[in-house]
Amino acid sequence: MTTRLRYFAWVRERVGKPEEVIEAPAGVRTVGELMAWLASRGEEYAHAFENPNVIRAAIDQRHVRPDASIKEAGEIAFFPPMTGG
Amino acid sequence: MTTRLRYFAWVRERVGKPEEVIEAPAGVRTVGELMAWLASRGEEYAHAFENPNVIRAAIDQRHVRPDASIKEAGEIAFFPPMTGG
Amino acid sequence: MKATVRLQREPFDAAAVTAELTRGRTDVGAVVTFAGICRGDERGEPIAALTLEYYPGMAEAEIERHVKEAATRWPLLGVTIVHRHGRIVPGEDIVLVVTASSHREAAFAAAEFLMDYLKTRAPFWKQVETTSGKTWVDATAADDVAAARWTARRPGREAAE
Amino acid sequence: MKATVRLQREPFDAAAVTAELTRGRTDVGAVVTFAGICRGDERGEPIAALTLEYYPGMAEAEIERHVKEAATRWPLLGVTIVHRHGRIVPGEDIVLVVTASSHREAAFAAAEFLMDYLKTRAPFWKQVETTSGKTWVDATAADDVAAARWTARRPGREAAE
Repeated sequence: MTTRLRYFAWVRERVGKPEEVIEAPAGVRTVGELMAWLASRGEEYAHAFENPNVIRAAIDQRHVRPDASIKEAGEIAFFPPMTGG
Repeated sequence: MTTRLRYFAWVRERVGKPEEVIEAPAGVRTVGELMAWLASRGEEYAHAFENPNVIRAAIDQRHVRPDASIKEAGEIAFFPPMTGG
Repeated sequence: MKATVRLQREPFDAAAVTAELTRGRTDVGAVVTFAGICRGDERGEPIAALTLEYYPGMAEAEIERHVKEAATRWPLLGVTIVHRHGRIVPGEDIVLVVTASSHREAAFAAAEFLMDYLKTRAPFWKQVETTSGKTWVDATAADDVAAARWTARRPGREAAE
Repeated sequence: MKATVRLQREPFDAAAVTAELTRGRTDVGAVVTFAGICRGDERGEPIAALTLEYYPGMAEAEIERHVKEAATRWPLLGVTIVHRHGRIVPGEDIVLVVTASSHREAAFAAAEFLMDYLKTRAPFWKQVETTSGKTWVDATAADDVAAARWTARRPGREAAE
């Protein structure tokens, strides 16, 4: 299954790109598991996801928790806590 | 002792004048007693002060309660509950 | 803190009043503006106009005291209050409260505090003009409840204060 | 209810935006405007500018959802939100929230609710530019506490919702 990933703010800076299309292994079922798998993909990913507790995620532009299933996801985004307003 | 009285809104309309100078009897010591005495001065006053619980008072432009002493008062005002803003 | 209180018969330009408070400064992070506007109805009945009577001298003093009180409660950088009196027609502004602070919490809280006090303590009285004549607006219990929020936090204050 | 949400790079005219919401109507009795302004310092250090990054599509959707949520909680007549992105220098507006209602309580509550949500849930990220470089602003616990006020009143809501 291919999924489009998007990164924002310092997650984007650390990963080094704003978006990419990935194919996650079949065992990766949740947002939390996806972060763990991403962290294993190289130094820049390890740095971006070194503290998954502070990273927020959205599936198809809705906030989700780390235990959310990525099964139906078209687009998954990772970003730091929001600081708008 | 002479005191300047001022009336606002429907208290003014009922009394029929915006202000006057009165000489209250020596036994009239508080704002509440002054309202009772005023109510005895004629039909228009009786109407204005028929329900003293809803009338607010100020002495020298500061809100006071009915038990406030009028001894040092230069100007005493009577008016309905405020409806500004 | 920059404090401005204006009571006037004339309409005012809310945008210009708000701009005065922030122009040329970079310490303000939050500005809350409350505009109270004359509606075309009062408790369901269409109205032609409102007329506001006030107690000159006391009104200014009361409002200024409450602005000072707000400044002791919250870290404010500026407050402007404009309150009209006289005849006001539907759609026109009656009152404007502008509060400026570094952060939003103080600006919001001070604006609400000042409005609650203006509604219940500032010596203004509204009369509505309808086709059936002129009547004085009754004070509402809801406004008293709103104002009581602020004194409840300071036990021991004199009830008439 | 008239709802307008605009995300834009360009500065905006807060007065004109506010006027749009009330022009030609006489049912609005209260308008609350919140302007969030770029300060010249961030946690004590002077800054040259802020840059706001955002998630196009999600930001609009999130804000619109919260405007709808506000309209279910309070009797609102109109809401306008303008949020800038890109580079913003001290003294310029970042965000504007305008709420209109017949009565002040609803207008104040909805404006605070929307600001608390914009601060913590809308996908925007601030970066500050100082003489020592660019750094991302950390989210503050105070903003999370402020936002939690509104969910505490609706037990059972999903935490990530």
